[in-house]
Amino acid sequence: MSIQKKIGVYIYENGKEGKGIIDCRAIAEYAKGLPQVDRVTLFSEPKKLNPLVLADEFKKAGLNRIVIAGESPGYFKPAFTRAMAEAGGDPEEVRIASFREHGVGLEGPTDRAKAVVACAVFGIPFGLAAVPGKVPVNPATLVIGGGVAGIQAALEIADAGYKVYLVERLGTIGGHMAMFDKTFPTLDCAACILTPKMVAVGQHPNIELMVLADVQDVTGRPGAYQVKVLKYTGRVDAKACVACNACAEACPVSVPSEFDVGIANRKAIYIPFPQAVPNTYIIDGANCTYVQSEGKKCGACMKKCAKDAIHFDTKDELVEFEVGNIIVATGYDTFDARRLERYNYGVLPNVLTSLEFERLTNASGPTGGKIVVKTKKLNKRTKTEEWVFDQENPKPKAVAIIHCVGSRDQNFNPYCSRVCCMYSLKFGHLVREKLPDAACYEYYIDMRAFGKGYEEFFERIKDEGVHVVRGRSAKVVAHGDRMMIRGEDIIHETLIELPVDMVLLAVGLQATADAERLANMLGIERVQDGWFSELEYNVEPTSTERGGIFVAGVCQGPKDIPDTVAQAAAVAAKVLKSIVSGSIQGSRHRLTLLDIEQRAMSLAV
Amino acid sequence: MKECKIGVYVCNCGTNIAKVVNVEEVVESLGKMDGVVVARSYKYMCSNPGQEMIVQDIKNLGLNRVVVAACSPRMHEPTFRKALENAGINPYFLEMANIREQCSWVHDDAIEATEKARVLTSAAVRRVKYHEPLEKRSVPMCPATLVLGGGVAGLAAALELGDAGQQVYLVERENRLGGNVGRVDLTAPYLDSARDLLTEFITRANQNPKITVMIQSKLVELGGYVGNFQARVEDAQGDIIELAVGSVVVCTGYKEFDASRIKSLAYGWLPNVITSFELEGMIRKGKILTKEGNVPQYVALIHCVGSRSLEYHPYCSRVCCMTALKYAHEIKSAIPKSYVSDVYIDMHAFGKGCEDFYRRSTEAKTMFLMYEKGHPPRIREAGPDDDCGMFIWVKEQLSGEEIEIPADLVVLMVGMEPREDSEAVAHLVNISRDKHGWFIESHPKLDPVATTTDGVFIAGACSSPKDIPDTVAQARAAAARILAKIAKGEIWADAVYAEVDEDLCSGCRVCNELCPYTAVEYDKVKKRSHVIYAMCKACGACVAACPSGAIKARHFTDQQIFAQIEGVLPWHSNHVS
Amino acid sequence: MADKKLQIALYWGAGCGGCDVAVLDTNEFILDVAALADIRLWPIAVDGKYKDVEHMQDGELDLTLYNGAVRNSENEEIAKLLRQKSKIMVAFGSCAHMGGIPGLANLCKKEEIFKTAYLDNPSIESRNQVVPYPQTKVEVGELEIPTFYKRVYKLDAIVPVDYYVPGCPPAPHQIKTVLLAVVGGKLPPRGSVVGASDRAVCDECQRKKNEKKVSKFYRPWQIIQDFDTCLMEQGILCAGSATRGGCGVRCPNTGQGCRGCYGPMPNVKDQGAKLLSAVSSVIDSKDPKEIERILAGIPDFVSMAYRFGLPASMLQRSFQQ
Amino acid sequence: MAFEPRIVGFLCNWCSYTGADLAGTSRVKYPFNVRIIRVMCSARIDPTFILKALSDGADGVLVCGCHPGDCHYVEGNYKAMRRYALLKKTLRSLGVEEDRVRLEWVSASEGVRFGEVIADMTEKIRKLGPNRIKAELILDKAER
Amino acid sequence: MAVRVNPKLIDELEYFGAQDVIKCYHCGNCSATCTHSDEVFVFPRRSMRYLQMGLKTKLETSIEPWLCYYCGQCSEQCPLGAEPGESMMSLRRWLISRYDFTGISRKFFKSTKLELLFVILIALLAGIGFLFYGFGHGDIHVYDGANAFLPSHFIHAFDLWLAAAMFLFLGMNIFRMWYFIMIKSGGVHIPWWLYIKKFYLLPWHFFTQKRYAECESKIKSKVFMPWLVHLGLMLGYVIMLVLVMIFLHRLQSGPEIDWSVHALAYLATVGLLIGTIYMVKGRIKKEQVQYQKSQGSDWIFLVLLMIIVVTGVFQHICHRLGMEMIANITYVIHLMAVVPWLLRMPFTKWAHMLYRPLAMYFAGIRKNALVLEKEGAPISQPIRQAA
Repeated sequence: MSIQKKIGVYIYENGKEGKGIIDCRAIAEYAKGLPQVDRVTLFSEPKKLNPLVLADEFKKAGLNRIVIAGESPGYFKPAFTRAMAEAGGDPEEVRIASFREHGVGLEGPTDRAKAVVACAVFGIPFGLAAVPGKVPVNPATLVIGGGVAGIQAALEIADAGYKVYLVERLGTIGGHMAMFDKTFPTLDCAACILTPKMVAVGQHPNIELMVLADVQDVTGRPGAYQVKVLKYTGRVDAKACVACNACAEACPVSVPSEFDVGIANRKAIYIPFPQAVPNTYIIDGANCTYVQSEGKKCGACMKKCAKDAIHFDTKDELVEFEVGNIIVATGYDTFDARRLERYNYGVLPNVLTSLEFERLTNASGPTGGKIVVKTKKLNKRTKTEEWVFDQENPKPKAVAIIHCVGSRDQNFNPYCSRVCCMYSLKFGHLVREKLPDAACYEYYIDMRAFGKGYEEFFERIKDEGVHVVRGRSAKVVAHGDRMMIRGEDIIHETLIELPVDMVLLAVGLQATADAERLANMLGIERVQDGWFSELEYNVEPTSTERGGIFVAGVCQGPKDIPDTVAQAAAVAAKVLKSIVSGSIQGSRHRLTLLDIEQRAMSLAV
Repeated sequence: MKECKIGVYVCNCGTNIAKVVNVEEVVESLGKMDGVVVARSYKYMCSNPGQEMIVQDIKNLGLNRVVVAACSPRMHEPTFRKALENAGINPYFLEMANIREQCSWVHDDAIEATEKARVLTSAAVRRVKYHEPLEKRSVPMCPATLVLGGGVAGLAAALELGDAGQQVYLVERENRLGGNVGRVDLTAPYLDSARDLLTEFITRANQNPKITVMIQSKLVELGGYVGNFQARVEDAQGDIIELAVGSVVVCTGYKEFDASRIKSLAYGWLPNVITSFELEGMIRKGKILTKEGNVPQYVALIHCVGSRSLEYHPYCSRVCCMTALKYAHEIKSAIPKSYVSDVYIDMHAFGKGCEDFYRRSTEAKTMFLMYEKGHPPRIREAGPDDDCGMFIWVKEQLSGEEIEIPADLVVLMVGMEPREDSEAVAHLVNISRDKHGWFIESHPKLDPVATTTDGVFIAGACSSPKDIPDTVAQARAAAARILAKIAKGEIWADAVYAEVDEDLCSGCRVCNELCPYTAVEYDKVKKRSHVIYAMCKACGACVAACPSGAIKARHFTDQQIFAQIEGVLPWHSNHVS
Repeated sequence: MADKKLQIALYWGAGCGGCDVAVLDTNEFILDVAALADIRLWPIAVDGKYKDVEHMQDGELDLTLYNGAVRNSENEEIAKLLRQKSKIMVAFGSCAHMGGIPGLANLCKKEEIFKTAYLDNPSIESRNQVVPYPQTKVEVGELEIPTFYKRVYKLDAIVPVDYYVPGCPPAPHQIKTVLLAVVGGKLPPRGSVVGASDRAVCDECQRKKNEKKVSKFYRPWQIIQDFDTCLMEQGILCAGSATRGGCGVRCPNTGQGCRGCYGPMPNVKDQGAKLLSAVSSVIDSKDPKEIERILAGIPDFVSMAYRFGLPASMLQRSFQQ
Repeated sequence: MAFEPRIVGFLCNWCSYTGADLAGTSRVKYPFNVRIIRVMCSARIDPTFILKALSDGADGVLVCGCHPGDCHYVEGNYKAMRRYALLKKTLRSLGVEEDRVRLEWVSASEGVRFGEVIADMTEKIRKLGPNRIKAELILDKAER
Repeated sequence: MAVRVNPKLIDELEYFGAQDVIKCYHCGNCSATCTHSDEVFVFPRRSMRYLQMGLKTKLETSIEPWLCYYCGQCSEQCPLGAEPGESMMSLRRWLISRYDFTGISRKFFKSTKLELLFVILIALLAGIGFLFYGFGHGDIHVYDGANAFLPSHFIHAFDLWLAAAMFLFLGMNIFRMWYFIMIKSGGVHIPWWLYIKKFYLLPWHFFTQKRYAECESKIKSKVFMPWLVHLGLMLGYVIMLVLVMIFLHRLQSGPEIDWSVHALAYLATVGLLIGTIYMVKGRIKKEQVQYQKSQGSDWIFLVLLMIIVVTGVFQHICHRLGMEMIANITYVIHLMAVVPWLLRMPFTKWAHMLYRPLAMYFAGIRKNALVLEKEGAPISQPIRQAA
């Protein structure tokens, strides 16, 4: 250091400290003890930060380096930078010590905060000083979640020649993407691009695929995690089953299909969808008469099976193994549209969520891809009237698509779900393509067509005759046989009430129901919105505080397929790096204040 | 040649094919063709049971040729090849007829579409008779990697590989690492320090013994092929350094749009109209001032300059909205008495934490004004009596009013565009560019970092605008591919390539110059040419050109194509006039 | 076979007769031929009538060397007759092999040919309005001359051919090879091209070959050529690369580009198309206009590419309306 | 029965075939008269193929490659362009109508344009009438 | 002609309660939710937009804020907590200050202290005045008749003067309101006869407050719904005003009850009492959106009203019971509240009692004028139909 530093530390107290999570006063005391620190100031009202007053302060005290510490001190930095400039100092010497960025809030938050401040005082990026030591790594990897992110990550690693355990909660891999009809903006068929990958996973010698399985427990350290996985039995011998469908035909139980999000039924013994991987039938114990009656009733499938592949006596199995890295790719749930009463989802039969529409318009869906409205049909078995999709049903004459359902709303999910605009445009295209006579209206707030080719897609959809209406519609009500949708067309300065036959709700994405359990089990953080936290927003978007545990895809935050795939591959890079180099970085939160402080000091000299 | 036993499989593709093409009719007609042992249809040939059907037929009926009439071979050729392999026959005994993308999806008339499907499939049957068993061959993989561009993407890729213990050459044109992020102070939406981020990356790169950083250097030539590239890099002294690398990651980034191209925005004419990068510089210096040296009272930010425009770039530059929100915050925070207006089209606050940042910005009383795409704002100088320097005219969309916004300083959020040298780089490393000049990935969804040239990857904003987290993810994705290849130690070259029949070659040397990959080598002693298979990409330019017919394009032989031509042209009686 | 003399016939179809002369080019070998064989038909040299041939038994002839293309009904009739009587039918010379120079007539219509030959030809009487008709009624009855076909055929378009001896004309050594092979009973597989190489002319050509880039085409007389360098590289069209060798590089050695009389390479279906492909491949330009300009240096490419092989090509003739 | 032209399309794998696939995935409707043969690059298209198609009765031959500058194999399309220039001259000498053989640049993103090219070409050839080559050659034989 | 946006206006509006309007990102939900929003008058979003942009002229000439009855549905459904209802409320406050040419209103809204000071000052002045008069002309032990402490003729005359002052201010304000809405805003030509044709709207809306009833989409109590309570309060007030202005001497006479006026007065009192209690309760409990944000001005209004009602009732009872001195003292207190309350009226939110029906009247005229202008064509096209 050429000139002697005179450092001023400004710590922002935002009330969170008061609850005892971070003790700002202790940090201030600590900062005072750091070399060359001239003064430490606590402040709590950022609105009152006046650069000119600060400049006076700097000038008087002769400060030539400023450290601003706090939750997100970057917010105050411009004021300090200006103050430094006004005081005639070097604005580059204004440094920030961000508690949020560097994961303060975990174990020993005050110590971590101190370390962050120390690094900023020494002028060393925290990431350089806080490097955990390396530990040996087990080359096997656990991937939790078999959606496109999990598939991609598993394939990348397995293709390099290393063992991957892929654990999927449902009976097939594929995740949400397998349910989609088309993908924006190229409109290629989702199944067409995903199924080869699914098949590749199913056939890969390095991938051990566990469907109907649940990670029960994870213990150990980075590089050597002991994993317990509970494999639920499907009660069908995969090797013997030839997928002849005789069992499903025989099964008398009919329940809503998960894959068709309830718009079609499946049997209690079923295959999730025709291209499922593994392509094996499953008995859903909760709905199977035989299982529920403990073998006293039914058993029709067992009798029909020519290959004796059905074994009701198989038990769930707990398997244990060790892995070096864990990739969390658990994806998302969609927003429950029932929570937004004004759209009458669940009340009006032809108000559909996006996933329901995906299945409806999908050639493998209940209507063979025809877009029709639901009509009332008598269910002969239960003698009740049900609203059902049927190929013969009339086609809608007008379809409304409402964006941002549950997203960008303080009352529900405040964040943007990132994909809805584009998939809604895709719906618009599908409606216009399949029903050229039908009118299609998109009610949106901001059209977020930000990716490669998206904006062009938006233009194309408009050219195809989809009406885009800026303004989120307020309500959907019954209107004779049809529905009435009321909204404001902001650009054309008018209120519009339109009779429509089908309303599609572009429901947002939200963290899965078991994300919390998973986070606790793995010891990783979640942000306020429920998504898993990344280690650093910019440069470590896929790592977590715990070494060897990574997040990929939507479980980290909403994203589209290309971004998910890129992230999944990025995680694979992290994993491969550790395997190829034979060691993995341990957990950052095992570092002590002293470790970081000393390292920062040595780097500063 | 062994007798041909052909199996024909026609896919319904759900209803994608079957709703237009009468699949059963095609099956029936094909079943009668010479050499066809079995013809079947199935709902989804690509599904496991569909593939299993083929496998079983091969095993049970002794098929030695398979024709699948389904979707585009670009989609499922690998799938069915794999099935053939599983059944124990050479995967190249497969031919696909594309009766979906080129038939059922583009035609409505069931009769004509069925006829076309039949003809296409029968042509495939004729062709498949001439198929030959082909084997893949491997070449060694050089574990070193060349990374072009020392921005965030290049650094992330280099660090990932370097930390894994692999040699990396990081080549940067400028005299410093960091690229465009090096000009940035804080990053949206959490206002983390971009400088700290870069310092960390650059320090780690410089300290890593496996990473050779070459600044003020550029790639001048790239020869060789995947796993075995020879790169010639010109360094700062003008010396040429030869590097042997196995992979190349292109991270050449972007450049900002030249705002002076849009006359109505008066950039370069009115002194206080500046670009976002100029403002970034002011913020870093702590001096947000007009050219006259005054502290501005009114600051306006104009979004989508050069982006989402019909005249300039139709695409969205993806990061400017958040950057603008960041500036709004920064200006307000540095000059608490200022009023910030933000003139936008749609607010693209789509990332994690971004909507929240947008909300914060509204709460800080940034005035958001929306203009219509295609009707950009106009800037004019204010009169002497006005309390501001300029006015921005906008047809405001949310109020429907034509308004004028007072401004002392106007910041143009310039979009991203490909660098001037992107065409040259594309040629050097042999990758394609889209109509805007961005590099094209091999598949936008499933392979966003690979290119059509094996061993050459793209990452970051050189393929399309993106923010730092997405850039870093892409850079690491490229590193993952490379690490996987390095872990295997060898590369399997495609079985499809050109080969010279030396008994027919007269050494006329017409072919040598034609090969873009210099894969056709002339042996001066033998006076014959031959093809280096690992370098050959099977384009067939030499094959078509060889006047002696001495070069054979494996899997695309003259015979095969002739058979296909004959197949697609059955002689109708009604055709003769 | 030694006890029985070889029975041979030579016929001159639509051609210049050069092939017949070429037989004589074998010099003293012709004496061996005479010793080895009975020449049963050779209109140019030996007296023999078609009637005699008609009276032969099928397969009585061991070998027929048919030169010239098939242009009229007489050519066809004799070709069929000789085929019937011969054990081995050889298409002798470029015309029989591929149509040859007469085949270029396929670029024109019969009427145009007649007009040129009988009406507009400066060497004939200017008022001549007569063109040949197959049948002419005269007082004594009907006169008949062979019908002039609409176009020229190569021999194997009319009758099955066993072997091909290419060349315009075939080199003497080829003739020897054929005859000796027949005599010796060491016949190559049917359908073979006999007496030629499997490689192109370039293989034998001693000129030095480099990678090719041509930005202007020249006729041989337009530049002073370098005799050590490949003609094509100098911009002189040479069919050598697309033509079977075996001729001894006769033309290129004299400074002319190979004319392609030996026909296409074994794997090639259309010699002209291949030459087209090769020639256009070496053009050094990416600008369509520039390319046009360069190509303008080739005044009549079709006659060059199909100089000897138009009837044997894919399209066989012109389809000008 | 109305004359329906039959067009053989030689498409390069990377741009034009993908473009044709895109026409499919975007459900662009175009006349069914084209039958596509995939080659890796337009430079693979040997003039022989075109002659073969014409002599086998194709009413039209379409050659499609990437736009100049976009070739997956760097400059394959330029090679095709040069060959096409000379082939055009040759075909003219052989009396084949101009519109029967056509070279078009169709990129992977031009699904719609691909459809338009096909529609346009089909219409032009429909006006031109059937390709007489094969018929004439048969007639030649019969007349002889 | 382009209008200049004014980023500073929002700062001013904050004093009137528009703190949250800045959060709005214009999803349009509020306008579509609002039952009163129609083809011509689309609100509250557009008004909020003008507010955000500081389009002062647009705002002061706009009628929409008066068409809102603050049922709170928009605020409940607002995804950002931008409080559209409160924004409209604050706009009404601001408009009152704009209509008031004296500038007093603006000062009141900007400073509750100032208003309070004013109220206290007036009350004290009134108190002193009344005491001075009372002691000068009568006996504190006499409430009614000759020698009464505050004889009804005096109060009556005072009332009339007060009313005249009040109506002078109000009249000026109403004129300004008319000028802003009907003239300054421009846009459509309004034939004079429309003023006559649509005049019925004024009493209709004044006495029924029909539009308030339309707001009730979610009724929690069948009796204590805001509309009914509000109507009761308003009618009670009007009846009381009429009684005081015209039948004051009969009101004050006693101690026997003169049912011809007192019956009405009791009814009015009940309405006033229930309304006041309901509102005070609402503002304390803050269950309903519209009562969640109270300004000082609102409280002053309620407290004064409370005092007036309670003292009114109390002095009435005392008078009837013969406790005339206490009745007189209470009466003075009562009047001390009444005077500032009445004088304050043209400058505070309370004036909406008149502005609202006027706004409905003007709105009716404008709508009709628009119809005329478009010659019977529907006022707005539903949406561009598919081509």
